[in-house]
Amino acid sequence: MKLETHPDLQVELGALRLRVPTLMGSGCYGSGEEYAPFADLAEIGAVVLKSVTRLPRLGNPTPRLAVTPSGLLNAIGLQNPGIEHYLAHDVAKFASRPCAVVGSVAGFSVDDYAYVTQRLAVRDEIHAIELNISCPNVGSEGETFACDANLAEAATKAARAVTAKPLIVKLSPNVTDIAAIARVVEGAGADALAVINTVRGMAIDVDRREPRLGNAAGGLSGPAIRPIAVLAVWNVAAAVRIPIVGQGGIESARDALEFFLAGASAVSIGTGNFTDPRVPLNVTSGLRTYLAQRGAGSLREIVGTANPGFLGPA
Amino acid sequence: MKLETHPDLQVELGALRLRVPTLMGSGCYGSGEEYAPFADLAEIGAVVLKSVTRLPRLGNPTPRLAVTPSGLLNAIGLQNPGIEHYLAHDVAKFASRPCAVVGSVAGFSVDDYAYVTQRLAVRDEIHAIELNISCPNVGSEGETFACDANLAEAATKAARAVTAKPLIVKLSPNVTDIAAIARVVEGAGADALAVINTVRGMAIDVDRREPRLGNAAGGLSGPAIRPIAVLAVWNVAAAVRIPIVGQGGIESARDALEFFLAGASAVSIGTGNFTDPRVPLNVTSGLRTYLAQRGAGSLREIVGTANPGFLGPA
Amino acid sequence: MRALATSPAIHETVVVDRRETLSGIVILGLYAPEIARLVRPGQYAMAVPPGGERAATALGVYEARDERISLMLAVVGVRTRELANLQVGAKLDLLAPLGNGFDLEALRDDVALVAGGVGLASMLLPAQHLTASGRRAHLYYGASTAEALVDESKFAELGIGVSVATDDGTRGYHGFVTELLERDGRAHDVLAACGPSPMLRAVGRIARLRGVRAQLALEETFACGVGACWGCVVAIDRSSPQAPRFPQASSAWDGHADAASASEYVYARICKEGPVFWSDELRW
Amino acid sequence: MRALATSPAIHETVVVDRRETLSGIVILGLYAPEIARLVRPGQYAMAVPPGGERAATALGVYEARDERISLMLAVVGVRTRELANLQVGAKLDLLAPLGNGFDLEALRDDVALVAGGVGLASMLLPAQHLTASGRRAHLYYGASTAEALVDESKFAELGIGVSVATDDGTRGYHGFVTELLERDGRAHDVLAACGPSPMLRAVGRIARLRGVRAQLALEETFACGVGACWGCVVAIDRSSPQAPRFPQASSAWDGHADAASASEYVYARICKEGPVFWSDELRW
Ligand SMILES: Cc1cc2nc3c(=O)[nH]c(=O)nc-3n(C[C@H](O)[C@H](O)[C@H](O)COP(=O)(O)OP(=O)(O)OC[C@H]3O[C@@H](n4cnc5c(N)ncnc54)[C@H](O)[C@@H]3O)c2cc1C
Ligand SMILES: Cc1cc2nc3c(=O)[nH]c(=O)nc-3n(C[C@H](O)[C@H](O)[C@H](O)COP(=O)(O)OP(=O)(O)OC[C@H]3O[C@@H](n4cnc5c(N)ncnc54)[C@H](O)[C@@H]3O)c2cc1C
Ligand SMILES: Cc1cc2nc3c(=O)[nH]c(=O)nc-3n(C[C@H](O)[C@H](O)[C@H](O)COP(=O)(O)O)c2cc1C
Ligand SMILES: Cc1cc2nc3c(=O)[nH]c(=O)nc-3n(C[C@H](O)[C@H](O)[C@H](O)COP(=O)(O)O)c2cc1C
Ligand code: FES
Ligand code: FES
Repeated sequence: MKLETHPDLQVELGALRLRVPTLMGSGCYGSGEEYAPFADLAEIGAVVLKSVTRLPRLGNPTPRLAVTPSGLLNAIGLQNPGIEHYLAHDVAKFASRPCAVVGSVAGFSVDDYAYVTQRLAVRDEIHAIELNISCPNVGSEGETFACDANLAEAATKAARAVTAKPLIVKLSPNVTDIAAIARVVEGAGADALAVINTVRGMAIDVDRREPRLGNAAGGLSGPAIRPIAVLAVWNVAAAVRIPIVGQGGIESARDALEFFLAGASAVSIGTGNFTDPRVPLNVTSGLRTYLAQRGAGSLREIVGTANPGFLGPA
Repeated sequence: MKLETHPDLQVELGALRLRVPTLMGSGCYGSGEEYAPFADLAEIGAVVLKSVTRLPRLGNPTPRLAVTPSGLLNAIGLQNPGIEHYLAHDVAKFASRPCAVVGSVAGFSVDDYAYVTQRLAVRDEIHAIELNISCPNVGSEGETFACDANLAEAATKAARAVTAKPLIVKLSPNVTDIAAIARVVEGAGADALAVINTVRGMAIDVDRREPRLGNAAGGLSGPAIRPIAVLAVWNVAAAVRIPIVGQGGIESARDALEFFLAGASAVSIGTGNFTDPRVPLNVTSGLRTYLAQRGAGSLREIVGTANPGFLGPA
Repeated sequence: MRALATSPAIHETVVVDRRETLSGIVILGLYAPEIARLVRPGQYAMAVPPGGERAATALGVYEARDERISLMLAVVGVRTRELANLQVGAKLDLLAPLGNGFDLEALRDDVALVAGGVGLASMLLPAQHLTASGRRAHLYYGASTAEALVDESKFAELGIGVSVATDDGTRGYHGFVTELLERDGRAHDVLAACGPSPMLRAVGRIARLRGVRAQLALEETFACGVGACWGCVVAIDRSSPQAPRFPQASSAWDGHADAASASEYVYARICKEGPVFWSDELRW
Repeated sequence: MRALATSPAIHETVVVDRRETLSGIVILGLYAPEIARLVRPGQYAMAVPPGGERAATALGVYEARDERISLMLAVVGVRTRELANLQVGAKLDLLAPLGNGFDLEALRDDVALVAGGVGLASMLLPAQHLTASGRRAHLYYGASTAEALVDESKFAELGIGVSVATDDGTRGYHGFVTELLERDGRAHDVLAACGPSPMLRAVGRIARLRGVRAQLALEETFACGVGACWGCVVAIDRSSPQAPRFPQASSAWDGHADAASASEYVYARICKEGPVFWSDELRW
């Protein structure tokens, strides 16, 4: 068995070791079982669960989705049953997943993040925590945690204090300087960064003369935002040493490679699953071919190699 | 002649009165003559000229363009002959344009903005000035004027001080809070705001393992960014009373209407011309039909009507 | 509706037939033996976009017979245009069959089938099933204009009566199909409908007034189509068997603060719990 | 090259013929009488994307005769795929004819035409022109593999000798077409080439070594195709007649500070000043 034909795709996000470097984006893959008829979950790295909050949330009014050129706008509004119901009814089922399971925590105060992280992280079914800090902070005029360095730091520190499990913090692109936020979050104890969450956007129905989403504004995802996401990874990779989970519009191995070459250690696929549930497997097989053709023994060898500023996971 | 079949499309941007509310985006329409074989310039509102700087600039190394999903990345790097050569050789020709002509000024210091604006604005061939403040300020670690409220204010004030001609300031979407910048720029004396310039982005050539653009990063334009631009207009329209020139991915009257309904008084078409030079005329004829079908006598009647927060030009 | 025991998968199909009507509706015939065998009336497919770069498109399975199925397409945006441009020989991958179709047992003796536009696509399989099991049905079918009325003959062939309406009066009743249904003397035990939301709401109102029940096949923008994204929801009675188990919750974005503010409804996924719902359980 | 007196416009054309080679190259025949009449060898067209949402695509005009032209397409990305999928009967709008073609007068007696891949598309009209005016020419034509070599016969019919090369040696010389050209004994007065940049650079080197000149038809990503965006540039000698008038300038993003730093080159637009340039004037 030649090494070149089986390049090593393993990746470590803090203590979270994944066989393959593909995570399924939070909110896009349910809890994994929804996609089980269409994709072999044993062949994906991890499913990031839909974000959960302290209290139950009905979610936003409808419509919650709008299709835009090469993109998708969504405003789901964190519909979820709240952490207690989740722990009591849902989490046990995740034990049977043949891939890693990353819990996603959302909140509206620093205390929310600490509380939900603590409650969720003690469960064995959950292998790592992703902090979705793109929610408005009710304490400061609705400012989003991810858009303010102090709030991002506080949420990260609060979560870090209550768990030793791998902690991924998900950054928002809707900021002037994402690298600055990344540095602060790294300093606050994050093990890895997810880059990027959706880009703020809106579509208007010109017949009804109102926004197409019930919530007016939403988050833009899909291939349309890929160039924005690649640059964000590029900039963050030159600012921090912790691993980056690149995401935004990945639909193929070539798309994923843009992120790896910019400095991501792993990638996440969200909207790509809505295009075709075979995207995650196409990505891993395409990565193997790419690496084999170049005689690379592992994915690690090429991470950040297009980015002169790449600092590299320590 | 029934009013409904000839709705009034006129718009005023400060003292700049346009028969139709379509401007051709800076850097995308040359000086107008390049598109004269393909579009009737008498049927467009204004051409915004390619940005000019104090000193001549060769522009960025190649490649300068990359196609992305429903988008275009560019990093032209302000190739231009500098204001003196421009005044001596180019400006006189603009007098023959059958539409309004807006000069675009770029700079790397507050002084640059003042100087170039002053030199250009005295010329009769130039009917208004657009301030492209998306350049890095060399005085402050390459920070972009449009991404810092103080710098944006200083550049606007400097330009305002040297001309009474209509002054449009073009904002960048690459900020945490575009409405806050808009407010400051309004206060500094701008007559109108152009919203938005391109979104920062990057594409990587995975075969050559380097960015596809010679300049590494570039600006994303085209339909991909339309939802980002519509939301930016929506937010700015709830923050200022001066008119807004909406732009980003407009290819049809329906696209343009999203901007008008969000609160833009006029629209600008850039990349849409690269798709089809007939886009500007399709936009105006589609607007007329839309208004006529709804019995609206003028475009003004529908501006901002989808946006409950719309303040409206004073 | 009740979950059906069909197991969905990704199927690679091929276009074997393509019809285009005067009004631009395209009917794609596909070689898809497994889907043809598995699909139940009211189920749908997600069509993987041949060019990538956008979410898959939800389409009702119109016909299913002899290893073939067909899809009926109205071009409304980029995704449906791309699909409508497919020619014979082109490949098309489908996630199918998806969703819970009509509750056919509950469609008892005399059924009013109500279709608006390409909502007709979800009505032929139920009609075949009803007539095959000896039940009576009548089709009320509305479209914008005469040209946009397609394939009524397929229903007539089944021995089903057809009444048509057009918005512009170019054929049949001049007005909405729901007005036609309202004015029509016939009494029906139950209604089954597919079409645009305003039409379905009207069908629900008519059912309430008549004291009968209606099964509505809803449409909404889908992203995943498999229940993963919670994007395609509709508000539904908390007590409905189709309602997701869910604790009382607040409805606002600032829901962190007032979970106590109970709501009578929850959001159910049209793609998963539906697409067919009993009208009297919807809170829309 | 010298500006030609053709006036470009937007032309509505229709696909009247479609050929697809084994290697996937598609040749679209179009009814386009005005373009057929106006186009000069080496000019190109910008194809308006039928589905919008992306910039137009630059394509050489391959054939032009009897009110028809043809385009030769290699599918490399979304835009070329969309165009290659067009079927007979489809409409296609073209901005044409664009650019300055080959300087045919300067292509004197014995011309080596060098084509790489679909660069061949820009070689047939020059070949026809040369033979029609009694000049000698020889085509050196390279492709990745035998299947990707298309339409050599059209050149042979003109009485032009053809030597081929394939990267994988499946036909003709095993290696690059420029190696074939180098090893070939024939002396030529002048070279004219179209193909990928590395090939064109090699042609330029060969010309320099042989002390002859070469006209290169360059390719680059285009956006406007009409000279408006300055996106498609190539560095060219300041003294070239094709160089835009331009004062001495700095090259860096911080060019505000050092306009004194003179440069020997300026950037010329491939779409406007080109696409054909003399190799000895390029600074790439
Ligand atoms: C279960 C189910 C079954 C279905 N079955 C069928 C079927 O059998 N046949 C069928 O044809 N369809 C069916 N549909 C509908 C079909 O899925 C949608 O029509 C399709 O997804 C639309 O995708 P699109 O990209 O073409 O249009 P989109 O771009 O998503 O546009 C959708 C709507 O938005 C409008 N729109 C787009 N842009 C704007 C704008 N700027 N301002 C205002 N409005 C705008 C369009 O006009 C259109 O009405 C079904 C849907 C569901 C959920
Ligand atoms: C004057 C002129 C004449 C021309 N004549 C012809 C002609 O006659 N026939 C013809 O077929 N072509 C011709 N071309 C080339 C043609 O215009 C281009 O091939 C076309 O524009 C490509 O567009 P696209 O959207 O299909 O590909 P794009 O998406 O623009 O891709 C272009 C290139 O980038 C590569 N690429 C895309 N994504 C990535 C990625 N993530 N990483 C690395 N690489 C990537 C593609 O593989 C491809 O090689 C001509 C060009 C010019 C300038
Ligand atoms: C429908 C939808 C729902 C999402 N919900 C969440 C969520 O609950 N929590 C979160 O952190 N990100 C959420 N996201 C963001 C994705 O996880 C992902 O970061 C983003 O969409 C960019 O990647 P993509 O283009 O591959 O989808 C959601 C995205 C979509 C499209
Ligand atoms: C090739 C290209 C060059 C541009 N050059 C300039 C410029 O010199 N000055 C400027 O203010 N904006 C410039 N822009 C931005 C456009 O004017 C416009 O604001 C932006 O592209 C968004 O609109 P669009 O999607 O319609 O193109 C440029 C855009 C493109 C695509
Ligand atoms: S479309 Fe995703 S849950 Fe229904
Ligand atoms: S492509 Fe725009 S100047 Fe050449």
